[in-house]
Amino acid sequence: MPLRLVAPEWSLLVPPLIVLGTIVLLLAIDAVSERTARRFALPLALAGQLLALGSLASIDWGQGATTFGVSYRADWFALVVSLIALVAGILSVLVSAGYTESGLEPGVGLAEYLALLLFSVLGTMVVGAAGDFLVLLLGLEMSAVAVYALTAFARRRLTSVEGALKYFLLGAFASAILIYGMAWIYGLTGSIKLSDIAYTLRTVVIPGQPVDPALLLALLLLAVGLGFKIAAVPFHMWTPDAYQGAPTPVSAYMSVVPKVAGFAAVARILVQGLQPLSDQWAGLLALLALVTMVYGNVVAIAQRDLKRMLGYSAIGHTGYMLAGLAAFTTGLAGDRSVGSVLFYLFAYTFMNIGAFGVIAWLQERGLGTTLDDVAGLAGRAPLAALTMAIFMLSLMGMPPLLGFYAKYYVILALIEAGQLWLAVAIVVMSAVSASFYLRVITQMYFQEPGGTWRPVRTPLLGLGLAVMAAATLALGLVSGPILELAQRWPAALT
Amino acid sequence: MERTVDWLVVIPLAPLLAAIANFLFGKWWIRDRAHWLAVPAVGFSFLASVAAAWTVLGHHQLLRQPLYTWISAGEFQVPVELVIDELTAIMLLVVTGVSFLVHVYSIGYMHHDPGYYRFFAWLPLFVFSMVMLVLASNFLVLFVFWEAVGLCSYLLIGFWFRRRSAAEAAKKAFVVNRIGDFGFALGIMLLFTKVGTLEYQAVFEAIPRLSSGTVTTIALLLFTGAIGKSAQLPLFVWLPDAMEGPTPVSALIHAATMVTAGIFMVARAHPIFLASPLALWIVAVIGALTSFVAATIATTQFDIKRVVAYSTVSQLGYMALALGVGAWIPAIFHLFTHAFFKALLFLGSGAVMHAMHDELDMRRMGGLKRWMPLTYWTLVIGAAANAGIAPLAGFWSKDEILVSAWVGGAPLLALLGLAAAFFTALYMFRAVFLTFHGQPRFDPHQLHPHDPPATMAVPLVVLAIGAATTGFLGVPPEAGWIHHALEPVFESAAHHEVTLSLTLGLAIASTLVAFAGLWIAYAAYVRGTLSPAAVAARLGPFYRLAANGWYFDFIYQRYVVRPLDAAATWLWRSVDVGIIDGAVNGSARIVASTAQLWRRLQTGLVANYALMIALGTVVLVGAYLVFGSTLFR
Amino acid sequence: MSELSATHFLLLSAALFIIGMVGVLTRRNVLVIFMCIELMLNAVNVSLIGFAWELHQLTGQVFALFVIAIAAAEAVVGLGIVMALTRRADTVDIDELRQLRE
Amino acid sequence: MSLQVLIFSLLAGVSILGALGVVIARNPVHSAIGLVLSFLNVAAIYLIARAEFLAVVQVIVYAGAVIVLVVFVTMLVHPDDLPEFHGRRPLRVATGLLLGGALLLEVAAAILTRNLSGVPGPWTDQTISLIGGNTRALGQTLYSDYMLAIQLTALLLLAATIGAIVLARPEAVSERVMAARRTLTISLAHPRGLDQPELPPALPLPPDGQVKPAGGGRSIVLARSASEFTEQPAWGEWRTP
Repeated sequence: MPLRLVAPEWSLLVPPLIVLGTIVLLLAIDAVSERTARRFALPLALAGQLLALGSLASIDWGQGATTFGVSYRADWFALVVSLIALVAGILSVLVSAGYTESGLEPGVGLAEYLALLLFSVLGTMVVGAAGDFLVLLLGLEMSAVAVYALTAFARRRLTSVEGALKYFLLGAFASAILIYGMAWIYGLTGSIKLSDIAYTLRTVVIPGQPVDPALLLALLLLAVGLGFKIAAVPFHMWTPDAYQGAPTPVSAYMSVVPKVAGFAAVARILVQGLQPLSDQWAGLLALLALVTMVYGNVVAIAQRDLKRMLGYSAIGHTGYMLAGLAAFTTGLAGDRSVGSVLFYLFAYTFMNIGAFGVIAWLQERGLGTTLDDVAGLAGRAPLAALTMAIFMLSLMGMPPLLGFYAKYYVILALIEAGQLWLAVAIVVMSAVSASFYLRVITQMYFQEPGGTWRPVRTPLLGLGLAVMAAATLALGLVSGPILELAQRWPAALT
Repeated sequence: MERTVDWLVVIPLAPLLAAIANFLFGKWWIRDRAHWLAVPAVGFSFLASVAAAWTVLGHHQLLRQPLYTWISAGEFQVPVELVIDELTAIMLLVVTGVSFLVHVYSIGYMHHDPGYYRFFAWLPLFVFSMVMLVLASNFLVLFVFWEAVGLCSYLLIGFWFRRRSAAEAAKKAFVVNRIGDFGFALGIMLLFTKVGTLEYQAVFEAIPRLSSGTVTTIALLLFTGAIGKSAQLPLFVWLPDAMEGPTPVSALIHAATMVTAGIFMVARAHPIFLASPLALWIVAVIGALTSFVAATIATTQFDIKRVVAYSTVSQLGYMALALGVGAWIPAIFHLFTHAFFKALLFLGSGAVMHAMHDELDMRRMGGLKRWMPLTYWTLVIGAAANAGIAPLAGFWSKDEILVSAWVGGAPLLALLGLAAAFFTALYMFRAVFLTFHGQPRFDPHQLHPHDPPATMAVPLVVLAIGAATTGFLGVPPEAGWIHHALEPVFESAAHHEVTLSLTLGLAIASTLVAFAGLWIAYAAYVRGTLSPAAVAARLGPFYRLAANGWYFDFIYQRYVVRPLDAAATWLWRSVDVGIIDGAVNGSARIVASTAQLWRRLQTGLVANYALMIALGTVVLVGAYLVFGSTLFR
Repeated sequence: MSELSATHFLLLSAALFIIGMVGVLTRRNVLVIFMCIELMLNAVNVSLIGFAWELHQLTGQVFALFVIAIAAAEAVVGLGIVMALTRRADTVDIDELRQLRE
Repeated sequence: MSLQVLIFSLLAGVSILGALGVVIARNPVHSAIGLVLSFLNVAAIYLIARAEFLAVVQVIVYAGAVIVLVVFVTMLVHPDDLPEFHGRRPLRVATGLLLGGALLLEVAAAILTRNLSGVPGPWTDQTISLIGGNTRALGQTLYSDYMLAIQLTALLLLAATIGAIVLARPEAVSERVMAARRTLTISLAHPRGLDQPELPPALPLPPDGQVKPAGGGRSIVLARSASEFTEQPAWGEWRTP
């Protein structure tokens, strides 16, 4: 049997290759001189990601073309995941920019920092386009490994290292479980290609009948591993610690992109590969969704540290998104479940990175991250307070902000799938979440300011915050096309 | 006849882009070059509007551009679509044209302001919102931009937010508008539940199927929105306070955007109002009362901008009166002419303020004619147009409204309007005489009043020409150009036969009344044969009533704001401090204590976190193996 | 069970995986926990090889190869974090790292 | 019981013993030795399953490189203190064992009742020997079907290396100096923070009583002790007192 070397379709890989090129350039200029790196790293990272974002338009995603066998799929799902990852990457770079601008950053390691960030974006894009377990796993790991290192980036501070260590140990533990599940699926179906797995399972699984225990074991091992990645209860416990410990721009980043990678993996593995088992996993996801949203939103009430509070609130949002996935029904032609989750992730990108961005903005002005630190912010910095208020209200799900539409589409998907109880749970939990989101606003607007205030100029961070606030305000009005794009997934995954 | 085109979007897009650019880059990069973007953008928008109006009005052809689907949720589809019919075309011309002039004027007026870029970010945003409001093809989009207009006005009235009064005025405008908007939103919701759609055309076709009670409720709720936005009785109180904003903003709010939105909306929804005689009657009464009340208040004011502001309220009352008696075309005609002379009056008083170093009190002016001839003559034209002196713009449109009211079965309201016309002439010329005639009541050695620079003067002249001539678009009455232009929109409206003698008679009457007002003003403030103080004393309570704005503000303050304030404070104390903060402190509230309990799970020990993961795995796998697999079957 | 079958491999794999897991759950030294995770990954490889052997495929072996690579990558970053930790805190006892909690 | 099963059981037994050694040994170095033992036996088991290349990789990469790395770090970290904190958490150990036992039962049940098997492939012993052995067959598969995975692995290792370098490299003097210069102007002479008057001054103010701001948006934070002077804030953040 001769060696079959088939030239891949490189044109499908242009966006990730641009990101990779940016990484290489970043490392190259860092090698040339540290001063050059300090000056050009940020613009380079921004430009590279913007270019990659633009290059998304160069591919005809509608064809669902594959390359490297079927390992890499350029379909609608991949497009939306890449889009969200790149937007989140760009916004995170803007949020990180504050550090260099305010003069707080030691100036060392900026290029490495950005390179790691881009590696994680790259990994997420790969997960979105993965056609087999191996590529998916490597993408997930690339995304995770880079974020482990980023979490510890403030290594002079012990909490940063502590958060990173917890994240890493548990992440590696969960990865082992995930890979074990993959190994089982491989053994039971004889393939690691998602399409083949779905094909084989369809011949084995009879709807409504109990299935082979080994298959269930495999499914649950996968669910646990993936549940960790997206921070679903009870696999969530790393989240608040890692978010609180990490440097704030990294918290902003890691609250979104690894979650995007996780949900992309969930969609690829469960919805595409294990679709014949949807009777089994849909119920599991619904259960996890309920537990997750209740836990996250309730415990967030008891927090005084904003980063930690946002960590718990992120768990709550995971619950909402899981609920959207639990609305999956094979019978429905216009199934909205994955589409609603993709839209939710898109909306979540702006409001959550924005909320962390405001905290970073405050830190650069010498404040801490607790509720007391935002007291009286409205008097000190009315625009920052307004921006934060917008993010908080949007996270709460206040119409007509972006967050409202996100929840609305998830609820719609649930109602159409007949899962009324989860829809009700989302509404109730949104009401609960109001208490801690509104508390931030109360603090900002009705309390007297305290602490030191150090005026610095952070134009790029300000620009990023303005963009995110504007998007949170206005994107709801143009949610139609984005939702339409997100709803094209069935062509990709089924 | 309608045509789908793809260039309509530039009309709103140009100002929007300018606004975004100025907002994003204004502070660091654009700074005092902000007008380089904003002014051409709005000008471009105006040119595009002219092009659109040319097609629409010239060929009676509907222009349409679908943009995208905003909400797509099963059956409920809300497309965002730009539609231009004759009514929209006229509105577009007014909005973009006047806005353009105001933008040009602002270059000079706002020069040196530290928030220059901010001003030129909000101003085009305002124009964008208003243009979108006018271009909307359904009630939901209309509502969204209705709100956006409110937000922009808030930003602009409170532009000098460091000044307490400005911040207060902005808040007042926002809150009062919110009351009206609440009714408006209710109306739209009711409409949707009854009709199932919000597209204009579909709604209007469905109206005959509804019961008269429903239609009346919907119409009145919609009109509540107009009461707020177009400053009708009893919600007009925000408009005079809105003078705290920079003068170009006042001009924009009063002449082109914002207040005309209410009138436009009622005209747009005229099939709904036509189906409810009761609602129409209420509109007419409120309109007539507003015009009279505001005119009397204006007569007693000394702040030049407030005089003009109350005059706006009064003129809006005329428009509402016209809407109420079913005179749709005269209402829009008056809106059209009013835009010119009101913008002129505001920009003129802005020029006076500019020259007088922000002095607003007319008692400290006088004799300015000598130093500011250009301002004087343009303002006289504006005042005369406002007062309804033939043959200037205001005369034709106002006269037509009075005639329509008379034949429309409301002669009493027409008489009220006539009385208001008397006061209009009185307060307008009172203002002109106090400002420009007589001896200077300030120290001319310290202040050196002068005509404004070219960027401010040119808009004044252009508007003065408009104020003088646009009335002829409606000549002859009932058959002028504007009547033919708007005919197709209001086809369904009934027509009353008007006799020539009636038209002539009312024209003569209103001219006489106007000259009477002018003469009294002349006697009192130029010749001095009539003492205003003596007249005020003789009128006693009536004077005080007018001077205090008919006590509307007082009543609101005492019976609405203060109780609400107390309630809010109580709510804040008990709910926020008691419950929400209490929750944090671990009080006995269930959720809070659950939160406190559950947070203990997070021990900070990695091993426990890993145990949790393992526990979850074991429990889930076990449960699934037992209940879901073939293991025990 | 008289002939060697994939079941043998799977049982060995399960045993190693769970020993590793118990190690992660009970040990306090970061480095030992780390070794236990390596043990778990190695156990997964045993499963993969067993399956590949049963199915007459090479895919399982390829997968195992990549799992080794992933384990190496995780080792590199993990040890980097441990280095940063010892430089700052002078301990590798995870029970002492609980500034972040509740 | 065939010979093959016997050999397998022997190797598996030693491998499990090694694994137990990892978990039980007090000294991490002993744990590492247990790990190597387990890995080597697993490598031998791979040979039974005709995965010769994997066996070699297992020995070289796993038992070789990774373990050396682990031991290396173990040695770097105060080797004397290491065993001290072993044990002392009986509840946790009990729970861990319980959970482990339960999961073992579940997995074993799944393994033993499994009657599902995947679609077999073409690589029987004959085809492999036809193509020239396991390594060659693996190489061909790897470089035809899994090209993307290989390239991604390279990137993954690159990312991991960058991360490790960033985290593990010592703080250069220039880094500390730059942190100090760019963030704060610290003086030993004055009480920390002029804006916190409640702190009693540790040292008298300079004669003119004035501290000049350093300009350029930098603020002055005054150190109370020498350790505060040397410890600059972490990357982009102020130390919370």
